[in-house]
Amino acid sequence: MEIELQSMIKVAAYLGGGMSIGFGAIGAAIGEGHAAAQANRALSENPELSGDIVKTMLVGQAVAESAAIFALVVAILLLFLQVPAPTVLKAASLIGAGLCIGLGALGSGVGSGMPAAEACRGIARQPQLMGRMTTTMLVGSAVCQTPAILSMVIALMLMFINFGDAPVVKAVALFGAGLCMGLGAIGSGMGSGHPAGEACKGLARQPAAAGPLTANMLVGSAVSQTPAIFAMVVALMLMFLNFGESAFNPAWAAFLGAALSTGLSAIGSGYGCGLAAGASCEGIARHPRNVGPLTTIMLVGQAVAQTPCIFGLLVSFILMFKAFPETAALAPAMALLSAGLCMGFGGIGPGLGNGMTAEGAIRWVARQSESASLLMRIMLVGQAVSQSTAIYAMVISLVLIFVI
Amino acid sequence: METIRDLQKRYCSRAMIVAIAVALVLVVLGYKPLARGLVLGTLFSIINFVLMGQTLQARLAKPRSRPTLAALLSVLARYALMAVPLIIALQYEPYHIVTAVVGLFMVQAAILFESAKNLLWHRSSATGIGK
Amino acid sequence: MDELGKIYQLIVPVGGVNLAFNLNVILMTWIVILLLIVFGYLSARHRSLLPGPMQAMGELFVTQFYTLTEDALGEKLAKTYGPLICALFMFLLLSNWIGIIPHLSEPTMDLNTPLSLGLMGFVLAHYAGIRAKGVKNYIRAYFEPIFFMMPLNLIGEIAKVVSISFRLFGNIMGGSIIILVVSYLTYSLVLPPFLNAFFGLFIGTIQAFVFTMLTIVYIAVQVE
Amino acid sequence: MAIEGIDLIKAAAYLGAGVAMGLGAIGPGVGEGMVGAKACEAIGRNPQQAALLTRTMLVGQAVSESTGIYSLVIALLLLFVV
Repeated sequence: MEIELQSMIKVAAYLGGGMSIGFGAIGAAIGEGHAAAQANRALSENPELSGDIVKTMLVGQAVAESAAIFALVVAILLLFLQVPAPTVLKAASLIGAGLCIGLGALGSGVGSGMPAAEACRGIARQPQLMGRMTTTMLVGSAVCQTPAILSMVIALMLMFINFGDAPVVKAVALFGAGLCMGLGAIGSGMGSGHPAGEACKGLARQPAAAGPLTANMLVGSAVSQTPAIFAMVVALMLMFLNFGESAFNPAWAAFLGAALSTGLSAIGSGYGCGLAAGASCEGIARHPRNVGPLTTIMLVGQAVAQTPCIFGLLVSFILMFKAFPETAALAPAMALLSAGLCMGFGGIGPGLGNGMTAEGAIRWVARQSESASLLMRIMLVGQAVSQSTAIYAMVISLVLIFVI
Repeated sequence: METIRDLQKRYCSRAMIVAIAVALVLVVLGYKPLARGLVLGTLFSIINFVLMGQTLQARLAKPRSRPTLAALLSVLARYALMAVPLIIALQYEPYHIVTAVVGLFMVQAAILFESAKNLLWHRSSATGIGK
Repeated sequence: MDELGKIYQLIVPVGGVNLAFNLNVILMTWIVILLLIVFGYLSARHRSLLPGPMQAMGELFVTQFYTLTEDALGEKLAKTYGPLICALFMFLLLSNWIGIIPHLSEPTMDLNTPLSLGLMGFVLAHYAGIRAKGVKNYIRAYFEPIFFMMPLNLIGEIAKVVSISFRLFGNIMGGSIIILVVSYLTYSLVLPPFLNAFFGLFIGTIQAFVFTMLTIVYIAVQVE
Repeated sequence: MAIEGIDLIKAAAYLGAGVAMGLGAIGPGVGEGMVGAKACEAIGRNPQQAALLTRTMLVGQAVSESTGIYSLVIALLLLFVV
């Protein structure tokens, strides 16, 4: 048994390391590819500025890559980690750690490609703004890294904290913690690229609005990162709550379901919030006088777009805190897993849709600020209807948990 | 007008100077493995940054290349190189892993520090890498 | 963390069926109603052309929501439903806000409150629809566009009640659980004031507004 | 763990219900969001027609919502009938 566990740990560590660097590199590559494509367009528009454009892209990419370097560090640590006392718990948490930082770096890598891309195009249009543009781009992509940093914190905790000899079901909870944080960071990482990109684009259009643009970008991306923070809360609870008495059979499904519920639903909400924040940055660049109504409607739209994620969090909490009686049958466990899956997937669409509606409304508040209150009302009604599908998913989840 | 080479030189030398200064302090305080790890990490961070500039220019020169695939290849190749200091630090005692990781982010830190300085002091277009 | 699932119940046996009353929610609902009555009394006590602060606030609420109702329902129906809509919004707003005071909790945190308010809106909307269109046209609306869509139209109507009440419940409940969990994790030191402001005040206001707007819209859809 | 026929069927039905409702909610959620975005755009262009446009938006959303309701029905059937 001793040798088997040892080899299981090795397999888990290699698997985790592979996923970590694999997803991380893909994210960095997509972001960089997007930036390179836009830089090429910028070069064809304004070939004599090739030096400036390449410099901007180089600096932007260097910062955008940090998420992937986090993934690399974790991957190498996983590959060469010496585990003194191998347990099933450790194996599960190593896979979870790899998944966590890999997926987190994927989102941040894709997201931070956007400011780099828009900055390259912006410099081609307004070369004299290079200093200001670079600063905005760098701040934007640094903010985009936050979800990846949160993922790295969770991944390192999963790797180095000794969870002792808790019952085997804790292994599922640890794997779930990594999964939840990783999935939850994707949407926020990609989403916060939008405000950063739009801020760079807007700077080229309206350099005088630099102050409000940067402020709005920071607020917008901070709110877009709330779903990632929800995912971190669930991950921390899965890691540190004492699940001593829970029986293995339904509990493993409950933990996995709790992780999937918040993690998946955070993807839609995070990206949706990012769309809303991006539209608001674009609007401020068009009409800097409308900062007040634009920020208000952005915050309202983001708050509603986050609701599916809050539903996901609710289902996760119920799954974690409700005590389920032990059974030998498969059906009750499947019902709990299915509840999490249902709420998780069900939250993606409405989160995204609410973000799109908010994007549309915000874009037109910028052009027509006198009908701001009318647009806000229509936006709320439209979002409420599109949210009802998330609510159906929540109802099915609650039926699966409480009735079945 | 600063060329790309100058830009790379500026950030690299800043990162190296900071790393060596911190390393010297650490050596004086008696933490030799920490100092060695930091310098090793910074060295590879700089190599990565220089290589990134080279591949970028090569890729931008021919516009018909598929950007994402080319980026993936360049990322993977450079990361294989970046893994070297980490492996060295994990395998050999004289290099400390934590400072090697810190060293890997030295160039990024130099870039971000400059932009943070610009943002705080609002010296809008007079500074930055445009000069 | 233990208080998460605790409910203070009063169980009354009536003819073999045990009726369970959630005392906490009833108490909080009465507190909200009392506060609203006091507010109503204070704002309408000295009515004058130059409004005092209380009267100004009351007038603000009333005119805002009266205009909203008028936009959606037209002048005649707004006279009937305007006061109700306005009262609904003020009740929900105060219910969602009351949780930021320590030791008090939102009545909307319990599914029964939003569900009964949603049912009220549902019944009201269909009553208004029957009055406006007549029974025949009202029933015919269920067989559109094709006759076999009837069961799905029915489910769609019921789904409206479910979605309007679960939305409010999920948001308020989720927010209060997040505050509870975060204050437990950080020993009530760091985030709760900010979180209270966000979930209690901000989300509470938005959700109260959404609930009220949807009630108006549901009535308007039935009337047309 | 003894897994028998009926248990397996129940388990599959529950999983199916969750997946049906979960994946089924993505389409209408995004679709209704697009409708809402376009309606906001139209009202921004032409605020006088707000009432008509709101009605059109609600009808459009109700139609695209029906696929979500189909998933809900299927999920409920899987839960309670199978």
